[in-house]
Amino acid sequence: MDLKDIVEAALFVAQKPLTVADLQALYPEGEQPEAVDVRAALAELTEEFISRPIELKQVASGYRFQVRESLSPWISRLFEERPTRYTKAFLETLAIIAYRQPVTRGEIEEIRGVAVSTQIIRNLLEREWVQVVGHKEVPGRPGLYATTRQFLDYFNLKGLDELPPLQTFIDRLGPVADTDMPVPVTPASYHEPTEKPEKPESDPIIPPDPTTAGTGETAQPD
Amino acid sequence: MDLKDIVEAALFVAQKPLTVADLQALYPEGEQPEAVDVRAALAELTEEFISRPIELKQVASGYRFQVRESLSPWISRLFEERPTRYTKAFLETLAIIAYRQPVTRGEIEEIRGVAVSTQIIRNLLEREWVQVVGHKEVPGRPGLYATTRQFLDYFNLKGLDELPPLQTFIDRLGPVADTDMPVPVTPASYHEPTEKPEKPESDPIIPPDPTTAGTGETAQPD
Amino acid sequence: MSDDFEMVVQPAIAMVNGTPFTEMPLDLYIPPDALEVFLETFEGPLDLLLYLIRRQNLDILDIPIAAITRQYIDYIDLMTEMRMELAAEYLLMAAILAEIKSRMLLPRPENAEAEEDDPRAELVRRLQEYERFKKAAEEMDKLPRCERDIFELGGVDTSTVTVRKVYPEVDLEDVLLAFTEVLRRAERSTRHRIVREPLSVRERMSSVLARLKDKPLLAFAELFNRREGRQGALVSLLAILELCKERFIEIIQEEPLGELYIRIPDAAPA
Repeated sequence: MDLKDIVEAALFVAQKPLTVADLQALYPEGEQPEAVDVRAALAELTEEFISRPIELKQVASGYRFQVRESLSPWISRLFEERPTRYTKAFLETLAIIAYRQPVTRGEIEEIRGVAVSTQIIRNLLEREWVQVVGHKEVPGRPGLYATTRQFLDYFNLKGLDELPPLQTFIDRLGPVADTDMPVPVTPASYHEPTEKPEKPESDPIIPPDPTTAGTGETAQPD
Repeated sequence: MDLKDIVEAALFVAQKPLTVADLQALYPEGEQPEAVDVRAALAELTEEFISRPIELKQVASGYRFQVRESLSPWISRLFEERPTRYTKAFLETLAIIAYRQPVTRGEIEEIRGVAVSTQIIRNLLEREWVQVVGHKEVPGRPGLYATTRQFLDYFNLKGLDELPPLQTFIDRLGPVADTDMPVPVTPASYHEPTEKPEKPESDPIIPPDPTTAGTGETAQPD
Repeated sequence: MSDDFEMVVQPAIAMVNGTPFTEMPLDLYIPPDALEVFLETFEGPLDLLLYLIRRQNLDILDIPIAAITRQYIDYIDLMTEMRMELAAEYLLMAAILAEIKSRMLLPRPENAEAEEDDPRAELVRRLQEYERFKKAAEEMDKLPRCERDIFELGGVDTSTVTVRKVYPEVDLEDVLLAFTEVLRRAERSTRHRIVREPLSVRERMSSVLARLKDKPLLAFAELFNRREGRQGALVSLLAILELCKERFIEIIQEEPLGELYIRIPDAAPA
């Protein structure tokens, strides 16, 4: 049986993304194909489906077939329920965890200026978009939240570096904005290797100040 | 957007077979394609997938994609669960049924001194090592469990009498058998030599019997 | 300065006491009736301040702090019936603004270092930080996502696939060890009666019962197999007697000297 056919069938059947290792494991031990051959089959399949309404896509936790975005107006009619709309509070909390992870609830509240409801945290944990990756060694040992592969899969991303870059638009406060905001680091350790989100091309808040430019001074806000 | 593409995507996404009417309903009212066109699209798709590992099939309740049967050996591995080890409770229950059959659940519980979970009984029945051979004519008519031919086959026994006789165990218990576990005599013919589960370093409650001494009946340190 | 970040304001935000509430307030003063609406519209005091900065060109460095603070304090009574927790955060913001104002009024030494002590700097930093994530959340909401823009496959049927169930491997030795353990426990607790019957009898008991499942009435003679010889006959007889004793079966004879049958007893004796 052709490796490509087996890979194709498995990806169609699995209800979740499959890794190269998952695909190798379709064969009995001792007969498993090389990873490089599985990758070649995946590349070939991607090519073969290029003109079809479904595409082979690599997301954070592996490869999956998915319907092309352009078909969503029709396909969404298959489902009675409207897709969930997330509240601003939910999305802001998620965004802070995604860009600033690992982060405590207190730190999220500090940034948002309001309390984060327990319900939001619970929803994020239940959806498995967010997990507790450790505890901060401060009194109370608050949990440190980070995003998961499922989060990336849901948003069709391979890694955190595919998130839109952080940017800011406050400009008229320039004269007082004398401390350079550090560009948040998005630690890659919880996911596939990723890089930092790109720093916005021109960070308009920061006035070109000859005294601080080039010093690389980054004030850690917490 | 091409009707065929929409039909294809919908069939891949839907969790059940779709009828021609279902497929027409993907379009807003007034824009729905004719049934004959949907059928033509389905025919075309069937053709296009003819050489792929999945096929478009018409079943009683509509159309659906399904995996070709020939791929079953590989695809089935996606669904296999990794076997876990059986618990001690499971093995004890099995042993009691083997030696004391036909036996009711209540009797097993009496011998073990603890309740027997329904899950264990279910697993034994599912594995077809145990069957219900009748019911005890007492209130509740409890099922009488006995081992099966499959049980004997699995352990490579011709009959139950090839199991070590009960007497062996009783003798090994000895009068003061309340500290260490005796090593049961397990004639090598019943099984491949394998690692034994850990046992106490110093076990021999069994008085050194000159007739068996030196015949391999030595406590092996693991 | 760009307008691309303008907040979307619906024609009527809410009805307050029957009057459409169409305009966001022009300053930090919030009409008491609209307070609840406000608390729900904005994600907090930082969000509100950002809005005012954008919308009203409000110079946060020159807010009429005294008036605002007075208005906020007036809310305290009203807020007890509302979401006190959230309202408290707005009050805190008012306090921060008041503090900034008061510090701004103090004379400041005219040297460069003092710039870092600008009381507004911290607030501005927080506003910038918040805005980054507010914007990021909006961007994230626009990302194509499952269930809305992209759909995972759910429809490929697998009924043709037969799943082989994988069972754990067991050593006979483990079963025997388990049995020893059972016996040891039984010995230790009560003087449990351990019957020393040959296993072949127990096995035969099982098989007799199994046969009765298929055929409810068995002739006594059917239970003996000539080929098993004497030994076999004895095992069968012992099995039948044991089954009878334990009331698993009953032996019946329809007429004197007639053929013996065994069957499952009709009903459970009380």
